[in-house]
Amino acid sequence: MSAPAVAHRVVASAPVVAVAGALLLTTLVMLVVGVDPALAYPALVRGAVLDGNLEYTVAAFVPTLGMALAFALPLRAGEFNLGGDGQLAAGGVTAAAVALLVPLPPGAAVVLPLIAGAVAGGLVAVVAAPLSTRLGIPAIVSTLLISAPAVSLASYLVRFPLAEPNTGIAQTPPLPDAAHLPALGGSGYLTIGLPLIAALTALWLYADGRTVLGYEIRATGQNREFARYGGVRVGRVAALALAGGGAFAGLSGALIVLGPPHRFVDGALTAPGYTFTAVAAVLLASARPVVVPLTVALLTFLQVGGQGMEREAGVPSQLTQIVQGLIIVIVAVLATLRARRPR
Amino acid sequence: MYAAELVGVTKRFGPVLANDGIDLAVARGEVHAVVGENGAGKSTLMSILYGLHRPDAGEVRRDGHRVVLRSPTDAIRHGLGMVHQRFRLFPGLTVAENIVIGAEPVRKGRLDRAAANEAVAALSERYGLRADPSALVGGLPVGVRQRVEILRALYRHAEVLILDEPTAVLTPGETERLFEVLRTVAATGVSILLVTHKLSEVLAVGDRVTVLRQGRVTGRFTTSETDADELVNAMIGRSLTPPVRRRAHAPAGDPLLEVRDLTVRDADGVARLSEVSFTVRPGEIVGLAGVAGSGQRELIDSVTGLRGAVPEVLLTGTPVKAGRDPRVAYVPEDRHGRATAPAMSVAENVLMGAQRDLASRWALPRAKVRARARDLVDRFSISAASVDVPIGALSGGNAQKAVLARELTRPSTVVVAEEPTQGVDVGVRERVHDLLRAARDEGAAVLLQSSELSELRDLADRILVLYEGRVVAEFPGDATEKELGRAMTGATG
Amino acid sequence: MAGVLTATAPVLLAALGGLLCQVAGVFNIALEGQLLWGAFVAVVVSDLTGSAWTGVAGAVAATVVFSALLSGPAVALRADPIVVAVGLNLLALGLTAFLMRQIFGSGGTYSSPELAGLPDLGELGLDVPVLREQSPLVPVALLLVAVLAFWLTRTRSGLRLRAVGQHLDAAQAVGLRVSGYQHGVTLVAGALCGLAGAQLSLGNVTLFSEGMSAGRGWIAVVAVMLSGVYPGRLLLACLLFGVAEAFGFRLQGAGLPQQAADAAPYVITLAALVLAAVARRRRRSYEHA
Amino acid sequence: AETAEAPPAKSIILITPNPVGTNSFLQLGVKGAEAAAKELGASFKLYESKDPTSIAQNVDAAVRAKPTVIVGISFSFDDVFTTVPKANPGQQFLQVDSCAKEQAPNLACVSFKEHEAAYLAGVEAGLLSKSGQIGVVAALDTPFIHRWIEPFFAGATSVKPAAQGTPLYVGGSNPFSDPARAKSQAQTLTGRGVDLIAAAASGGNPGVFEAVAASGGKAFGVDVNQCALSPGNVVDNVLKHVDVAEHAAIKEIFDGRTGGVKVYGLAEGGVGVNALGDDLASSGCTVAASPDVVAKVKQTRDDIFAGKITVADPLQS
Ligand SMILES: Nc1ncnc2c1ncn2[C@@H]1O[C@H](COP(=O)(O)OP(=O)(O)OP(=O)(O)O)[C@@H](O)[C@H]1O
Ligand SMILES: Nc1ncnc2c1ncn2[C@@H]1O[C@H](COP(=O)(O)OP(=O)(O)OP(=O)(O)O)[C@@H](O)[C@H]1O
Ligand SMILES: [Mg+2]
Ligand SMILES: [Mg+2]
Repeated sequence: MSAPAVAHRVVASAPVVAVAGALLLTTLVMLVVGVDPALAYPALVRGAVLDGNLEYTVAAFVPTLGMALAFALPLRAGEFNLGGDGQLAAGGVTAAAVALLVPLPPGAAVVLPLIAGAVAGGLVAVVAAPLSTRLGIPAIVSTLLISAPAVSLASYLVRFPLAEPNTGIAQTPPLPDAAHLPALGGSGYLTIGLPLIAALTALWLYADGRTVLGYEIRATGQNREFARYGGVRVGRVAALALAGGGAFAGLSGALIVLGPPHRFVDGALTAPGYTFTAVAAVLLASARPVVVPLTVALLTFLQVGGQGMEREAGVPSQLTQIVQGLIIVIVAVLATLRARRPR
Repeated sequence: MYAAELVGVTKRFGPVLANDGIDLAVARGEVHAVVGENGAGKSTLMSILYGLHRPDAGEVRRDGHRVVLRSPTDAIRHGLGMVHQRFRLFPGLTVAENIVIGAEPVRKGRLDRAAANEAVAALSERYGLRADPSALVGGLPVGVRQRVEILRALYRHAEVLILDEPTAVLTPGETERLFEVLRTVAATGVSILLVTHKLSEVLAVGDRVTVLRQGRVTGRFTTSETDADELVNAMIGRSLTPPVRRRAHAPAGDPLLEVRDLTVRDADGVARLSEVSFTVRPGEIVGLAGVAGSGQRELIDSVTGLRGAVPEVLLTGTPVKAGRDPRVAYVPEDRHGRATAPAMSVAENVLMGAQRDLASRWALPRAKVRARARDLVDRFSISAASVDVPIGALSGGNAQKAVLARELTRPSTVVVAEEPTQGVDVGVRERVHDLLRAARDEGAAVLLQSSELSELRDLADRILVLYEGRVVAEFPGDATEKELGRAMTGATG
Repeated sequence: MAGVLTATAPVLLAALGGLLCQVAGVFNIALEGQLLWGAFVAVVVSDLTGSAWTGVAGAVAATVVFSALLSGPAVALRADPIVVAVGLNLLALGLTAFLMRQIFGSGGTYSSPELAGLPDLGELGLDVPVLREQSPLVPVALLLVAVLAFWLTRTRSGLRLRAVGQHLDAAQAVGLRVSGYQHGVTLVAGALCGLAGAQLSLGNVTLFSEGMSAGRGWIAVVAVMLSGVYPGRLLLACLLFGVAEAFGFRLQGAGLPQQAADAAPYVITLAALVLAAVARRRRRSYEHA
Repeated sequence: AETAEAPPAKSIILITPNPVGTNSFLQLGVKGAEAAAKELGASFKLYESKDPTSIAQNVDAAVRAKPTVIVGISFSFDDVFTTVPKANPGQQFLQVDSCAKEQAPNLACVSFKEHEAAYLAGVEAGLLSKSGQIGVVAALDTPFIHRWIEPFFAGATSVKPAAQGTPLYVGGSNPFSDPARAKSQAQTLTGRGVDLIAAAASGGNPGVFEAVAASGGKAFGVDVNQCALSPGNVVDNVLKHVDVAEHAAIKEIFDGRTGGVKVYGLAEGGVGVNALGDDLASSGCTVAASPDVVAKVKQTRDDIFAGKITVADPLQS
C-alpha cells in the first residue's frame, strides 16, 4: 500500500474521526461561551497527563476500570449490573471494617480487607441472580433497587458504629498503617491497586476468551436456552457472573478505601460517579472486551483533564460537564457508524 | 401478462452471489413453487420481490409494469404480501390487531375494534382460515400463527402472496389444510409463490415450478409434466440414491433408553404426559409421531435431562441426570432458539458440550477449538466461509449439519432427534438420514420425533404415536401414512 | 396523602414519557437530565415573562428540543441509547448550571418573590380535599395516565406504537414507519419531562436549584422498568414510591436514622416486586419449566 | 515541573471540598478569599473538588503553583493538611472551619462556634413558638450538622422547657440541593404541629421557607441573611461570618503572622444572629417585630459572654 493510501486509511479510521468530531463540537461550544480553546486544550492535556497529574489520572483509572469490569462481566452472561454503587460502597465499608476491627499481621492486613471487600460486593450483587433466574425480575431492575439500600447501609455504618468520634463528617478513623496499600514508587496516590487491577483485567480477558467458564458465560449471554440445552448450568453461571461483577465492584471500593486518604469517607465512593462512567465505557467498547480498558482510559482522561482545564484555563466546571456530555454522545454515534460501515 | 415478474435479478452479499440473473414469472391465480438447495437464493429472491432487499441488477414488474420497491410498504402498496418463515407477528397483540395493523379501521378517531374483528371473521370465513380474532397471538400454536400471517396479507388485498417455507413448521394435518386454503385463495385470482423443500408438496399443490441452484435458475417445469426425480436432478445436479432400509444388525441387547410409566404435570397440575412407557434398544430407531402439542416436548425434555432428574427415565439402566445428560445426543427442532447461539461462531457452536473435554484444566486453547471445528466442517461437509463466522450466517441446512456434527460426535449412546430435516433441502435431508442410520448401525439407540410421516417411515424400526400425552399406538416402521394419521388424531383401533 | 401526590407528580410525568419510549422499544434513561432541563427552562421563562404558564410551555418546548439529542443519535443513527443518555444527563447538569450563571448571574439556587409559580387548584376554585393544594399539573398527570392508557389501546397510532416496540422487523414488514414512531415518542417523552420539570420547579416549589432533579428521573426509570407497558401499573409504581418515601420521613420523625428513610422506598419496591413475582410464579404453567 | 508563566507576586488559591454550587457556606468562603485578594492586590483562583482524591490532587496542583497562601475549607482537609504542609514548609496554608489534628507551623486554622449562634436562634424559637413544637430540616445526618440541631433545641428549652424538637434530614440522591424534598420534609413537620423550623439544608432551604409560608409557620435561615429570600417567613438566621474570618486570616498570613488557630464564637463576632446586628431593622427578618425577643437574645448573649451559660458543642460530646 502506498504512503498516501496508508495516510488515507489512518485519517478515515474510526477513532480519528471520533476524536476529530468531538474536538470540533467542543471547540464550537468553547467559542460560543467565550473560552479560548488554545488555552483550554493544553490545560486539558496538562490536567490529565502532565505536571504530575498522570498520577491522578491513573489513580482514577483504577476504580473506573474496576467498575467497568463489574458491569462488563455480568453483561457477558446477559445480565445488566447497574447496582455498582451499592456494591462499591459495600466493598469499601467492609474493607474498612475489617482493617479497623481485625488485628492482622502485615501483608494480611492489606490482603484480607481487599478480599473481604470483594466478597461483600459479590454478595450484594449475587442477590440479583436468583431474582433473575428464579423469579424473572431482570437484573437491571433488581441491581438498581438493591444498590440504594446498600449505599444507605454503608453510610449508616460509617455514621454510627464505625464512625470516627469528634469529627465533622461521617467517616471511619484512619486505617492502621499496615492496611495501607503499598505505594508505587514514591507516589502518594499510585498504589499496587494499579498492577492488581491490570492483572485482573488481563485475567478476565483471558478467562473470557480462553477458558471453559468464559465460554459458558458467553454462551449463556448469547442464548440462554442454547447454553441450558448444552448442559451449562445457566442459573449458576449467571449467579457466578453477577457475583464476579459485584466482586470487582467491591474490590474497587476496597482499593479506594485502602488507598489515600486511607479511610471510608461517607459518599466519597459514589460521588465521583464511577458506576455510570464505567457503564458508558463498556457500552462504548460495544461488546469487545479488549477495548474496555481503552474506553475507560478515554473517559478518565476527560474527567481528570477536565479538572485541570477548570483549574488552569478557568473553564468552569459546568462547561467541563457539557464538553464531556457532548463527547460521550459523539463517540457513541461514531461507534455505530463505524459498526455499520463494513456492511 | 404476468401478475408478477422478476427479470434478470442479481443480488450479491459481499462475495456471495445469492441471485444471478434470475427470471421468474407468475401468472394470475397460479400457485408457483420455488425450490432449491439451502443457500440457492430462494429467500433472497423473495425478499427482493417484497422490497426487503434492493436488487443489484434487474427489475420487478407487476401486471407488466416496472415497479421500484424500496421497502415492504411499497410492496404492500403494489399488492404484494409475504408470509415469512420466521413469523413477523406481534405476540402481545390480538389476532385481529395483527391482521389489520397498517390499515386499521377507524371510527371517530378511534380504533374500531368491532369492525376489525368483523372484517377478520369475514375473511377467515371466506378462505376457511379459522382464527379467533380476539385471541392474543403470543399464545397461539404455530399453525394458527401462520394463518394470521396469511390473513394479514389477504386483508391488505395482496394479489401476489409469497410464502417462504410455510410448511416447515406445520403438522401433516395443518399442511393439508394450508394447501386447501392456498387453492381457495388462488381460485380467487391471487398468485401464490411457494418456497419449499418438500417435493411432494410441490407436486401436490403447485401449478408450475422454478428450480434454483447456486443463485441461478436450473429448471422450469409444469408440475403435471414432471416428477420428483427430475426436480431433484435440477436441484442438486444428481439423483438421490434410494433410501437403504438395510441395517447392520438387528436390534439386540438391553435397552439403552427405557421410559417407565412416565407422567408429567404442568404447574397447574394438568397431565402433559400420562403413563408413557417404552424402550429403545441399541441399533434401533424408534419414531415418535403425533400432532404438535401431544407431549413430544415434555417427553424429549424428560429423556434428555432438561426437565431435571426424572427417575422414570433410565439410560443404560440408570436414571437420567439433571441438566443435560451427557449420555444423550440431542438434535433440537428449534435451530436458532435452542440448538445454536446464532451470534456465536461456528467453532463455538460446535464446541458446546465438548468444552470440558477439550480443556486442559480450565484453559480452552483457541487453536484446539478451531481445529476441532474445522475437522467437523470437513467431515460433515458443512459449507461455511470459515469456522469463525457466526453460525447465524450459515444457511439453514448448513446450520443443521453443524448441529448434527456436534451431537453425533458426542460420546453418547442415545440419540434424540427432533424434526432433524426441517427446512433443509433434499440433499441435506439425505445426508441427515444417512447420519442417523450410521449412528444406529454403530449401536446407538435413536429416538426420532418428526412431523413428516415419510421421514418416520424411511427411518424408523418402530413408530410410537402420542396423543394427548399418551402412547396410543405402536406401529412397525412400514405402517401406512393413513394408519399413522388416524392414530395421531386419537382414533383408536 | 396530599404530600405524596405532590412528591409523585414530577416522577409520574417523567415516567409516563419513559413508558411511551419503552412501549416503542426505545430505552430512555435520559429522563433525569430532561427533567432537570425542563425545571430550569420553566423557571427562566416564568421569570422572564412573569407567567407560570408560559414557563410551562417554554419548558415543554425546550425539553422537546433537548430530547431530539436523544432521538437523533439513538433512533436515526442507532447509537446505543444508554450511552447517549449518560452523555445527555451530564450535559443537562452542566448546561443548566452554566446557563444559570449566565442568566441569573449566580449559581446555586435562584428564587425570587417575583418568580411566578403555578397556582394551587384551591386558588382556582377547586376546593377538593386532597387536590386543594396541588398545582393544576397534578390532575393533568393523573389524567395523562388514563389518556395514555386509552391512546395505547384504543387508537390506531397507539396500536402501531405497541407493534413497533414488540417486533421491530415485523413492524417494518407491515409497512410501519418504525423510526418515525420512535422519534415521535422520544420527543413526546421530552414534552412530558418538560411538564415534569415545570411541576418540580414551579409546582412543588417555586425556584430553581442546581441539580434539583435529585434522582427523580432515575426513580422514574425504575418505575418504567417495573411496569412494563401499562400506564396503570406505572401509576401504582410511582405512588408506591411516593408513599414509601413519605413512610420513610415518618420513620425519621420516629427516631430511625436518615439512612433507613433513604432506603425505604427501594426496599419496599423490591419487596413488592418479589411478592408479585412469587405470586406469578405460583400461577405459571409448565411451558418454560 | 516547570510553570508556564511566572506567578503574580501575591496569589491566593482556594480549594473547596465539593463543587460550590448551591452551598452558601462555600459561597461565603469564596467571597472571603475574593475580598482578601482584592484588598491585598493578589490574584485569586478557585479549585473545586469532587471527592477526597480530587481534593488531594487540587492541593498538589496548588502547591505546584506556589501561591502566597493555599486555603482549604472544611474538615475534609484534615487529612491532607496533616501531611502536605509538613512536606512543604515554605508554603503557607490556611484551613477554614476545622483544623488538622497535627498542625504544622505553616498551617493556620480558623474555626467557628456555630452552636452558640444556633443556641440564640433556639431562644428565639422557644419564645416565638405557639405550639411548643419546633424542628430542624437538615441536609444530611452528619456529626457536624448537629451543631445546628441540639443547641437550637437547647436554646428553645432554656426559655420554654416544654418545647419539643424534631430533626428531619433531606437525604436522597442530592441532599444538598433538593428543595422539593426539603419542602416535603418541612411539610411533614408542619403537619405534626411544628410551627418553627430551622433550615440547614443548603440548597434546600428555600423549600423549607415555602413550606412554612404555606402553613403559617416560620423558619430560620443559615450562614447568611436569608430573610429576603422569603419575606415575612424567616425569623432570623444562624450567621457564620466565614468570609470575614477568612479574610482576616488571609490578611494576617500576608502580614507574616502565620500558623496558629483562631476560634470565632459570638465574642469574636465570627458567628451570630441578625437580631444582634445593627441593621436588624433593614434585615427583613421578622424577629425585628418582637423587641422583647431581641432583648432576651441580647441578654442570653451577654450571659454566654459572662460564662453564665455554656453552650454544649455536640461535636465534643
Ligand atoms: N443478508 C445477507 N448477508 C449476507 N449473505 C446473505 C444474506 N442473505 C443471504 N445471504 C447468502 O446468500 C445466499 C442465498 O441465501 P438464501 O437465503 O436466499 O438461500 P435460500 O435458498 O433461502 O436457502 P434456504 O433453503 O436455507 O432457506 C446464501 O449463501 C446466504 O448465506
Ligand atoms: N447477515 C447475514 N450474513 C450472512 N447470511 C445471512 C445473513 N442474514 C441472513 N443470512 C442467511 O440468509 C438466509 C435468509 O434468511 P431467512 O431469514 O430468510 O431464513 P431462511 O433461510 O428462510 O430460514 P432457515 O435458515 O431457517 O432455513 C439464511 O440462510 C441466513 O442464514
Ligand atoms: Mg431461505
Ligand atoms: Mg431456509
